[in-house]
Amino acid sequence: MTNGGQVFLLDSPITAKREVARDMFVLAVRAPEIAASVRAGQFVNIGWFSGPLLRRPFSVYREDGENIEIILKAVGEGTSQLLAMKPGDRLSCLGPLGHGFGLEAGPRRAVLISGGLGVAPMPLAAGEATKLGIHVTWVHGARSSDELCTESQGHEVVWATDDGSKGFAGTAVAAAPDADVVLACGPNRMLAAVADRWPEARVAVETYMGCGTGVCLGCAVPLKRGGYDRACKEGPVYRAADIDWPSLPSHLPYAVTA
Amino acid sequence: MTNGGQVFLLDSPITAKREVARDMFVLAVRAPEIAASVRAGQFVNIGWFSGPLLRRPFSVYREDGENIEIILKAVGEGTSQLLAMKPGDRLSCLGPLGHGFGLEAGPRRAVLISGGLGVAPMPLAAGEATKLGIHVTWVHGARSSDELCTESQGHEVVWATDDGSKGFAGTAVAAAPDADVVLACGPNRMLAAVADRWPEARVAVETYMGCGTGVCLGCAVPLKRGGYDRACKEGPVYRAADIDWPSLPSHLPYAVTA
Amino acid sequence: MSDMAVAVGGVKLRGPVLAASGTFGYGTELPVLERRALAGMVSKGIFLRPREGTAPPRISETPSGMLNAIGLQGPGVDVLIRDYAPKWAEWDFPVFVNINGESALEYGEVAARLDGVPGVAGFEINISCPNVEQGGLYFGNDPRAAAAVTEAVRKRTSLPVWVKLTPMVSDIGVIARAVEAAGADALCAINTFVGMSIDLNAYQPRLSFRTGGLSGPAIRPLAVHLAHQAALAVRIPVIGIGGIMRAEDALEFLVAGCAAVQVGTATFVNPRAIAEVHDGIAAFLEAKRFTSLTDLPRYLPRD
Amino acid sequence: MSDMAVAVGGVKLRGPVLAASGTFGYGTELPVLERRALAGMVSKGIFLRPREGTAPPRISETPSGMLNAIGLQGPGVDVLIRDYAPKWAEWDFPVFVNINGESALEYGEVAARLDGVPGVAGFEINISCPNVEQGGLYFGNDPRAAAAVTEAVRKRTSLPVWVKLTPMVSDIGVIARAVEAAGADALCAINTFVGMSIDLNAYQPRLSFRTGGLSGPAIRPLAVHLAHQAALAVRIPVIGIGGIMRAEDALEFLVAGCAAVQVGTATFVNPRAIAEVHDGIAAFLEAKRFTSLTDLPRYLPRD
Ligand SMILES: Cc1cc2nc3c(=O)[nH]c(=O)nc-3n(C[C@H](O)[C@H](O)[C@H](O)COP(=O)(O)OP(=O)(O)OC[C@H]3O[C@@H](n4cnc5c(N)ncnc54)[C@H](O)[C@@H]3O)c2cc1C
Ligand SMILES: Cc1cc2nc3c(=O)[nH]c(=O)nc-3n(C[C@H](O)[C@H](O)[C@H](O)COP(=O)(O)OP(=O)(O)OC[C@H]3O[C@@H](n4cnc5c(N)ncnc54)[C@H](O)[C@@H]3O)c2cc1C
Ligand SMILES: Cc1cc2nc3c(=O)[nH]c(=O)nc-3n(C[C@H](O)[C@H](O)[C@H](O)COP(=O)(O)O)c2cc1C
Ligand SMILES: Cc1cc2nc3c(=O)[nH]c(=O)nc-3n(C[C@H](O)[C@H](O)[C@H](O)COP(=O)(O)O)c2cc1C
Ligand code: FES
Ligand code: FES
Repeated sequence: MTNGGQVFLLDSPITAKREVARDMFVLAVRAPEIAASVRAGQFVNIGWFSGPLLRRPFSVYREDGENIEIILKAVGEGTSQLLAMKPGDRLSCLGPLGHGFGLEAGPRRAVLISGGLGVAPMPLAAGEATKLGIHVTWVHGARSSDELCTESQGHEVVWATDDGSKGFAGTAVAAAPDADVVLACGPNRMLAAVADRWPEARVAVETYMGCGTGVCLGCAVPLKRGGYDRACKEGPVYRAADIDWPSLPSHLPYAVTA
Repeated sequence: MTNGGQVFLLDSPITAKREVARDMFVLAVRAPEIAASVRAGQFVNIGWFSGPLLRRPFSVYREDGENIEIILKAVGEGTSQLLAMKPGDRLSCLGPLGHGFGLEAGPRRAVLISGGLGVAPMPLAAGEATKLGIHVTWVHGARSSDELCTESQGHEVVWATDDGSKGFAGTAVAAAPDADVVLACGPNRMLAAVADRWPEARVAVETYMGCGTGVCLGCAVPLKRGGYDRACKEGPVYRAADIDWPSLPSHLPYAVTA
Repeated sequence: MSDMAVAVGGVKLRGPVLAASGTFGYGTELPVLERRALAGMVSKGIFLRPREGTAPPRISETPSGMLNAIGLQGPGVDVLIRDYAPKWAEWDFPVFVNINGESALEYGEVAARLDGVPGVAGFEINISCPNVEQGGLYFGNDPRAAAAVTEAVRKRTSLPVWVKLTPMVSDIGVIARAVEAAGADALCAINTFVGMSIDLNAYQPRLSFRTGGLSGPAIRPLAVHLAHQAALAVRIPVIGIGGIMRAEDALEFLVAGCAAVQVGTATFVNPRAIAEVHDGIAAFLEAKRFTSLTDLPRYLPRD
Repeated sequence: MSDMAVAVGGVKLRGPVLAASGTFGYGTELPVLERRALAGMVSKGIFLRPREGTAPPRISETPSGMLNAIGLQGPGVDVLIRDYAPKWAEWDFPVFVNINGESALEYGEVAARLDGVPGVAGFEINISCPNVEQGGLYFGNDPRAAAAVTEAVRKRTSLPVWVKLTPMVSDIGVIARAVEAAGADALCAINTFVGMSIDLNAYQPRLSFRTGGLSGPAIRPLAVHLAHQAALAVRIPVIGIGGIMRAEDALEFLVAGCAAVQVGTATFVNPRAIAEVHDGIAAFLEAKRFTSLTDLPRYLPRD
């Protein structure tokens, strides 16, 4: 997959900010080294001056060779502070971290399933898949149309909303067709449903993280075979069937509001 | 004096910022209620979102009926954060607090002596004295001319620099003439020298403050008659002869860099 | 509006949020205060006789906290009775006096003098004082000494007696049970933790007293744990204290098993902190559709 | 350049800044690390046998701190010897193994297995473990139990033995003296404080283990005080730990009487923290014109 690559610690100015759905924003930061090496599903761990003690992990949403983007909502102290910042303000970016989706040539059709902020790793995934000649169907769900980030990529795009206000009325999982490869990101509860239907799906899970670098063992992901993996090192992308879903906390704020 | 007046807790936007000497800045914040009632020598206790735990006390430097100004240098965490802020950012201002110089009609000549950032309460003092028909000589000292804030007021202004790069070569205390009333603000060490020469001088002292409102007893000022006063309530202006100078800490950062 | 009243250790309070000792003076100092939300206050710690307190510097800021070494500066019991109690008698919330002594006898004596004085609603015994009789060790560290002080006060008053625990113990449950058995009506958990901070210019502690008590949000997770342990150990109510800045912080203590809370350092930062904490708890109860604070779920697994 | 070398508890270190146990893994994980400044590391706490650790959530952020309940997850001594020790043997700084057990015997057994293994420079005994033989109370709270563990390890190895103290005691000096007498070469002060944080949606603790250890800048003033008390109590060196983020923080511990320091949580925030602390201490010594770290004034009034 994508581990073992070089990790960078960069002092990155915010270069742009845009709203992509109600209360949902994309921040761009200058981080050329990370932009050049990041793979879909990897994350950056972000800290800032007079911020909270711990860094905050964010999937890389997009990159343009010079900047990387992250997508977020204000759900707590850290995200609120981040969204109060302006272009020019500086963030400390550590990354790219973790194993990504690890896409390789071979499969013919990929389905990307995302719920809410689970959209985060999908633009990179759609891009990588397309480059590998894989046909991409991206199914993206949210509670309602105004919460749906409609920046999209891929050969086919399917929208799903819980309230039916846009596209399919129901969850992204219910709206998704079958495919050779299924990639998913969203609330852990949604990922558990993905695991039921596609045990071989590659899912990006969410955990609390202390370090993001593999040393604290705080990001424990319970495994079906027993014991725990580190989401920041062995994850955050897992084979859906490998996770002991009932033991994985599903109430994280990102997940809940996703 | 000026105690017993009403105190306000205001959410105040920064309205302006200017550099008045090397690394020394004046911040203006909108605080009409405080501007309307503040007396020379009183202070405001300032806090802000994601700032340090405790508020920071600042003398009111000037007011224009709508805004109040404070003058500061980055000497520690709080002042560094304050000076990183921009117009539009909001501060929580609690004030006016403490007893001011308590100028009243009567004396003919006043000498205002300030060292470094001890300039802070003097513009208001000069203004009040002038209105009361008192002749004002303001003697202001600093280490060197580039550290000297030359915004001045009063009938006569005397500059003093330790290195002689502007005005009198020596301390402000040495440069000061005698007068009916002496007001002084600056490093506690300087104030001790003022007390030696003019026991009746009114001096604004500096202490660490926990609350600024009289409840924590953290701002203890040792008195000649024994025991302690609260700088935030009975002070910060004292009759010079009342203070037990050797017991008053003189190493506070503001004082040291003043 | 949900019912915010609570009954704590012999008194009925109009709400769950009190002002902590040493952070609210004698209730007369604070500007811009909103008294309507104040369920009660605990006055600055008092000794029998006047005390000057320690030399400055007395406070020092730390990450999310502050150290203080005020040295229990105060005018002594007689001045308290003369100058403050008459004011307290006019207020619509109860005032508890935080009492201190260098011996169990002295604690008892302070209580006896204040017993029956109009304006004094009850006592909070501060057992974080050094026990001069037993070589300066703290009353609060030793279950027998803590019980002895409690009994000494209990014998001299019929007013409610609360005991304020120190966190500097290896098992707070032991002390909690000892003072409960000795007649305490409620426990207050906790007082400050001893800390030190060094001035790198002077190569010595920043505080003239060398050490100081750490308060503020930094200690909150420790305080929640200790208040919870105390609540598990006894049947009398526990009042939670330590680092409460917002309603959510107070709710952590309440869910952890406390009957009420005290707000300390937050008042320095925001003189309206108590009102905001009170209003925030009320809003939380409304949002969760609890008709009364007593309906709030408590996490008290006695296993 | 000032001389930064220190001699601590049986070893000569190239500088005063070590990596704390549980915050540096086995030394192989961290990216963007600068090893040149690392005086040594203490590996993640190990038991005789593999341990799964606790269920998530395992960590929770608090004001200027974090709670953790990892549950000493680890592969056990045999895997440590097979997979990590050979790597350590190649490094230019010493690796200490943080050892744990449920009985004094088990601690001794872990030390015996590791004694003489190339790559293992010495031991740090973690006495914050529950003493299963004596009903789950912590070894670190009881001077006899702490001494028993120290002796058990001392008997089974000739490598340096450091003992890491818990802060959850009423008098750290008593424990410090007990383990010094039992043969410890140095003390490490301190481990985390027990804390709790409540999830207001679930009405239960945020951590699955209920409580966790508090680390980070929040505890620094408490840690400086306890390390200072330990240094006053014993003649062996004390290694200060707790909330060190910057060089100034480390210097507080050094002035307070510590011979060296360990950096923990800061590494999570900044993988280069140890190098920055090291360089900052060196810069401080230069600025103050001390030719060696041993010239730094210490505040250790033994009165
Ligand atoms: C691999 C990974 C990728 C992520 N990608 C994104 C993304 O692209 N967009 C996005 O909005 N969010 C993402 N998150 C979640 C994001 O880190 C959290 O939204 C954020 O940490 C919440 O922080 P807060 O300070 O606003 O909330 P707070 O509630 O203030 O956080 C308090 C504490 O909880 C921790 N915490 C809270 N929620 C989470 C969480 N969900 N995950 C990890 N730690 C948490 C924080 O680190 C902090 O320690 C990702 C998380 C992980 C693990
Ligand atoms: C009545 C009064 C009026 C003041 N007026 C001014 C002014 O007009 N301009 C100005 O620049 N400064 C003034 N000061 C000092 C100003 O409050 C300090 O410069 C400031 O607190 C330093 O804060 P910091 O966060 O930058 O430093 P830090 O070193 O980060 O502060 C750390 C801690 O020390 C306390 N502290 C540090 N220095 C002081 C200090 N000198 N006084 C009180 N507390 C301190 C802080 O409150 C905080 O608790 C005044 C102080 C007082 C008491
Ligand atoms: C400046 C100051 C003075 C205090 N004085 C007393 C006191 O006299 N008696 C007492 O029992 N507790 C005293 N305390 C402790 C507080 O009542 C409270 O227990 C502690 O500060 C923790 O709460 P907090 O974090 O909300 O401040 C004092 C605390 C501070 C900060
Ligand atoms: C996630 C985590 C895991 C830890 N694991 C151990 C451990 O296995 N053994 C041990 O003795 N201390 C352990 N500690 C305690 C640290 O070594 C250190 O004593 C403590 O965190 C205080 O230092 P700090 O504030 O610099 O982190 C751990 C701390 C953290 C945060
Ligand atoms: S977040 Fe620390 S090991 Fe994964
Ligand atoms: S600063 Fe609190 S009493 Fe003066």
